[in-house]
Amino acid sequence: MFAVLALGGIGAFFGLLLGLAARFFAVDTDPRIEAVREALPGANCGACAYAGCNKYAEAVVAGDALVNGCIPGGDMTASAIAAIMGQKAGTVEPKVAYVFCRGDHRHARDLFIYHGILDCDYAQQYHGGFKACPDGCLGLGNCVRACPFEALSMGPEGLPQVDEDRCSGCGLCVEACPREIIRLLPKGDHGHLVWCNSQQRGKTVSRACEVGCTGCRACVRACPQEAISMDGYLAVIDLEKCDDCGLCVEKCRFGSIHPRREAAAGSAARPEEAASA
Amino acid sequence: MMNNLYLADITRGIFKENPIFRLVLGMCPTLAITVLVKNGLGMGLAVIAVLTCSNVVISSLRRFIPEQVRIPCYIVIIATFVTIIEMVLQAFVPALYDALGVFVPLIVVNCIILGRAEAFAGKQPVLRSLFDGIGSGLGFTLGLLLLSLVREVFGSGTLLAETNFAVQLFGANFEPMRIFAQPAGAFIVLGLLLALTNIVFKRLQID
Amino acid sequence: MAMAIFKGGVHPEYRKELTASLAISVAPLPEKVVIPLQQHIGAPCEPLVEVGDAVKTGQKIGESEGFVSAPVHASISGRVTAIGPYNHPLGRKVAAVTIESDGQDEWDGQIGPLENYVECSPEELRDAIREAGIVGMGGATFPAHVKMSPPEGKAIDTVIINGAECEPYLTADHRLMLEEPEKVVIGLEVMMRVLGAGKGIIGIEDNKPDAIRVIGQLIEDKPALSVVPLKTKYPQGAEKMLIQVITKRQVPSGGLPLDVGVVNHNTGTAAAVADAVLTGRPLIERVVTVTGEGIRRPANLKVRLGTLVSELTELCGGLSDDTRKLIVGGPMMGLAQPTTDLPVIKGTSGILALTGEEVELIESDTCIRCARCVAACPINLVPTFIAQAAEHGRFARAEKLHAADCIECGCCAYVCPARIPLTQWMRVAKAEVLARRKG
Amino acid sequence: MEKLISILFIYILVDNFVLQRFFGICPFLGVSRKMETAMGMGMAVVFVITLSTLVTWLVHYYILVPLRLEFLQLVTFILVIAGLVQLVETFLRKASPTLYQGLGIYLPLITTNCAVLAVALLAVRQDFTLLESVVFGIAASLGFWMALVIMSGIRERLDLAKVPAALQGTAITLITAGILSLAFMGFRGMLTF
Amino acid sequence: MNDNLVISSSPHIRTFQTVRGVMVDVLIALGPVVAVSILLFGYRALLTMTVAMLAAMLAEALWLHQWNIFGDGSAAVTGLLLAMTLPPDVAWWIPAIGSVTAIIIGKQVYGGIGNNIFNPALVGRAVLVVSWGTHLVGPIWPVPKPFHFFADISAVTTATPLAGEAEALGTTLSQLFIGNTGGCLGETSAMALLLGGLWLLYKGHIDWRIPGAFIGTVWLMGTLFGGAFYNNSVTTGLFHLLAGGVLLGAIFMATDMVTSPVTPWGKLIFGVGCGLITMLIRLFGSYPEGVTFAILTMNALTPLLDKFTIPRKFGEVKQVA
Repeated sequence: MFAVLALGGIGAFFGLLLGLAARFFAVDTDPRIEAVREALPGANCGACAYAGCNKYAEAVVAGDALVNGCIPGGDMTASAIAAIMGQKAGTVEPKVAYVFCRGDHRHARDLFIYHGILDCDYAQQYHGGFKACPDGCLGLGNCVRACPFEALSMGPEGLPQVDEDRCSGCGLCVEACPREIIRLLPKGDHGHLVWCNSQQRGKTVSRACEVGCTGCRACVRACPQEAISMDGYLAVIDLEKCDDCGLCVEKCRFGSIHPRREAAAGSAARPEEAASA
Repeated sequence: MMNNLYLADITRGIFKENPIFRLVLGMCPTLAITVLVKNGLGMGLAVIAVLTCSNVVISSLRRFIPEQVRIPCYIVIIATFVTIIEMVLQAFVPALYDALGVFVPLIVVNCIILGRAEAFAGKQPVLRSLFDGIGSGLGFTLGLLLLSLVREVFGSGTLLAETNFAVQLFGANFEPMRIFAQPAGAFIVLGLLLALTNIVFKRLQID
Repeated sequence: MAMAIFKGGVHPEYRKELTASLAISVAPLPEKVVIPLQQHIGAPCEPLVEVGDAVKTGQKIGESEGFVSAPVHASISGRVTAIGPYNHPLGRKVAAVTIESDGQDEWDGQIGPLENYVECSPEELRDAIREAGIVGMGGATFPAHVKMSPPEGKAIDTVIINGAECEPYLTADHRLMLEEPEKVVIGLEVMMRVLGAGKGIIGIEDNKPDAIRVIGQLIEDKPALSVVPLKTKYPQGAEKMLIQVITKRQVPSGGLPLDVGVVNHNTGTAAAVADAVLTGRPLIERVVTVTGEGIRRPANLKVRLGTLVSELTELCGGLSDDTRKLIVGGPMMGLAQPTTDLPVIKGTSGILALTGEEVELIESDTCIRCARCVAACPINLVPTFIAQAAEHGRFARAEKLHAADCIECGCCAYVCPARIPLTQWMRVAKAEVLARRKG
Repeated sequence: MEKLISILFIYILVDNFVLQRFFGICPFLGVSRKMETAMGMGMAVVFVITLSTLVTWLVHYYILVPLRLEFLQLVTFILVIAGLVQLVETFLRKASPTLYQGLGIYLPLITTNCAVLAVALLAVRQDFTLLESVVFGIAASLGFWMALVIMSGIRERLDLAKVPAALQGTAITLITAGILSLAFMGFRGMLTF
Repeated sequence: MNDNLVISSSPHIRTFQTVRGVMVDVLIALGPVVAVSILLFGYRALLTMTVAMLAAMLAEALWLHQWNIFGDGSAAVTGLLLAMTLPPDVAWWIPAIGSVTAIIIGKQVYGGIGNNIFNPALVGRAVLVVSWGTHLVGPIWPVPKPFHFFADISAVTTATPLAGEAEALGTTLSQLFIGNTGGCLGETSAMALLLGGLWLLYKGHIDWRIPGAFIGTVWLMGTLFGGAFYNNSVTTGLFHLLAGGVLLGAIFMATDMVTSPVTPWGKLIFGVGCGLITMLIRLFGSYPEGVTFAILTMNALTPLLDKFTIPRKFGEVKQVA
């Protein structure tokens, strides 16, 4: 009895103190911080690498921390926080990254041997990059390093390959590529595409690369759907008009055009060790 | 259907959200008392008891505890059960109580218990909280057993020492690798086990 | 004899014996020259001629309004056949004027010596130097007249001529000092006059005793001038090192030699200044060392600016088949080139062809923290940490480690046993840090 | 006096709270990623442990013992510590925002830091006097701080190292802590009290 | 046109130094020590060193899945250094376990060469000391039998000189210098160690700062606090230098590039710290020898030292606040 009273006394004392303190020392905060804080376990364990649940909540609201940073809270907490932050996977059309260059070691010519930091940006500073094609893939993997989902890997012939299942369409690889070779397209396997990024004249292209688009317009003339147009010296296929007839593939002397399906199949058949590397 | 839910509550604590290997919580007792399997088992059981009881009580009181003071309330509830366990241990297995030392009262601040209270028991019905408590406790115990097994076998060359089932494993001339019984060994073994479970979980595709 | 040295640095194999004893030979007049409109740090020039125009040797063909700039001149007489982008040693295409020779080498009639230059005012001399298009000929190509225009309140007391030529292989400055020492001395005296400096010092590395002797004899009766022999160590010729060694003054971080009252010029620049005042001739030729194991007959050549490198290598017997690297400049700081189809410019001190043995394509290992780069760095940086920070994109950390102070001398990468391209990382970090400061 | 110095020395080097006694492992693993955080956390822990040891000692000997309520030790201590921490935090947040940024934000982490409770309990269990308890608290928390800062330095370097994927994060931190603990074993037997 | 030309950033010439070359040089530097230890302790010394090196190289080759077990030579160095810290009559399985631990726990879990925080050989030794201390740290050593290759060295033993004043008086300084005394393989002959150290200094693989500061601190501490073993405090300082593993530690262990600071001041502080902790443990601790623990402790402090001793850059202007 006495014990209960004493305990109650101490409890009441601190409760009062805390209540008063909370009132006198109240600080205005973003209501979302409070909400996120509520969703957290409150163990203040520090496993998120922030100084306590409050700090983590602030970081989440400020956009510095990921919503699934709370290890003790697990999935439930993560989804609760995601709901507060409104980060539900929205109604946005899912997209996938494609590499618009087929000029690998076998097909594209190098101007010289580059020896130095293996980084596309920095390699490009030396005489504009070692590839004869100034728009072709350098294959030093900036995109691979930029991908947070391990969806990109460097293929055996020096071109990056996209694992479409893992690709979230975030576009980080698009930003990472100094030559703007990677583009996002709506998910799907419909249509044909010109797998080249070269804006050069035909002569320059054919000197630099066996599979580059020279802008010869053979495909434009061949397409019954009039889906192919020219963007400078580069043929561009309108996916909405393309009906996969494949006439352009036959007409292209350089083999720059392939159905999109092939890219998907290629990524599915990717050897497993590439993923773990 | 319902059974599956409860089953999930239990297995989640053991595998997917194993307190030691996945959540990395409650490290202090994990490292400190796992010299012998006996101690690990004792600590594990104590934690199961406290965790289950506190989860049940907190869950059943969850509508009555005011939001603002819930943490202090949880702590009081947990501390009460820990005190009870402490007294029970002291009364019935004094040797174990001595071996565990100050880490028995320190169960109070074991992040798992407060963590489960906040993350689960404070929001879920009583029965699910019960199973969640058992599951997390079992997961914790499992981790302790694994760690103490390694440390005892290599560090002392025995199995289940100081119990009725004690076995001397490698004969009398065996010189145990005593580092396993030292604090340094605890850190290293746990680190390696953690890496091992990381590999296993990755192979099994459990995220 | 002061044998002053600085901290750090390296001792590469000098390999100067290939050309050190070869007298400068004058290259035959080229059939064609390509004169880039930017051969200096600063604003590029605008062309003053059009395709089809006839030009005479020494005629100004490009000029810029900017102060930090230098005009360019036709180096042969003939006809302008093209104006457009052309390969440039810097690794990108730069607008250039192509002139086909008429074989006459007819000089522009307006060119004449500065009358009685000893009595000219500093301003007149400076204008003459600017008009002659003189830039730093050691490779940095900073316009000379800019260096000679100290801002108000900064008194210059010392002019230093950099005869260190610390880069391996190169002997152009060495030969120049031996064969035309009086030009170097006159150039130095002119610069001292422009700047009102009381002291002129010529620093020469002690692996060129003949140059030290020749110049020393020449200035014996000139108390304001002196020769300082320098310990042979790379990068002895780096501006900051040289000034510290000779005057014991440290150029402040981020500052210029002007801040410590010193101006520092290359030997070639001094000779060009002398030419400009003595004959009025603009900078249209320079001494280039063509050397390396890949060159069959190494030589020191006096060539017209704009001569194509391919022509020079042909003159020297051509590139051997196992040439793996072609460098414009010295091996420590020069720029590797993918082709010989590029012109000699004002800052081209050497053409170097390295063969397979010297150009190993070894992949880099992990840093073993041997700290050789720390010991080698002449400006006290920790290159391995900066490279690491840059590799992980942590440029704020790189800035804290003073990445922006790097002088890109190449010592760190030279000594690295793990073959990490440290200097390249330093450059990346420096560029990024400087860009961030601006942005 | 000698005993005080012994306590100080022993609990910093010989019986380091983190490396040899396993108290406060969770924040040690969680907050040692960056040096700045480690410094802040360390300071906060020194502050709180010193204060709480003082208060719990007083509570124990002046409230619990006279009232023969020793069995409530645990409940009381944890309440006192939790309350104290929260009080300091709210106070700091309003009173000194700068100090709060440097120190206060780490306070919530400390409630569940078992080192705090362990110091309070051990001080009473080892029959320390008030002064000894406070020194004990300071020594234990300084030891914690030291371990935390050393570890944060190592982890900043490990961030740039090529640690195998499975070992990254907690695993390598634990192994490092193990070797650190091994190194500190050299101090064993230096002093006793 | 020649498209085989190589383009890279300057500099275009480099030293012929390689990581492997550095490791081979360290092995060469250990040559005199190896020779002396075989001379003194016969086949047992050879056995211990062979087992340690083989185990280390095998462990590394297996972990890295490579066929060339010599690799970059760092594993061989680790193994040999570990063997140097073991007594000559140690059971064969001890160096084997020690080497494997050194390579796996000390090095590979951190990502291999260049990434490890602690000196691998010392991690191996520390684990061994803690696990089987009685085999390793005395209290008695076998007396060497010079020029008897097949001698059974464990027959006659003597106490380690570091155990106390009485034991220390049994050994003269010149004995310690030449190495005709009991001790671990690599600890006995100061002469051979110094020879190796000179070779490393000459090749530029070590910096004078770490060994200098280490040795200086030990000597100073020994002189000031070591008591007067030979009726003279200066010789006591020398005794502390020559006995035990100080020289081995200062020349070969503390100077391990990967685990010591890269900055000049960091190196000095590192050396002083090693010396201080060594002497603290020797004079006050329960282990007779503290070099291992001292260097490991300072290894842990290396990142901090590196961080706070970044050298003053050239031409740094004093900040006017």
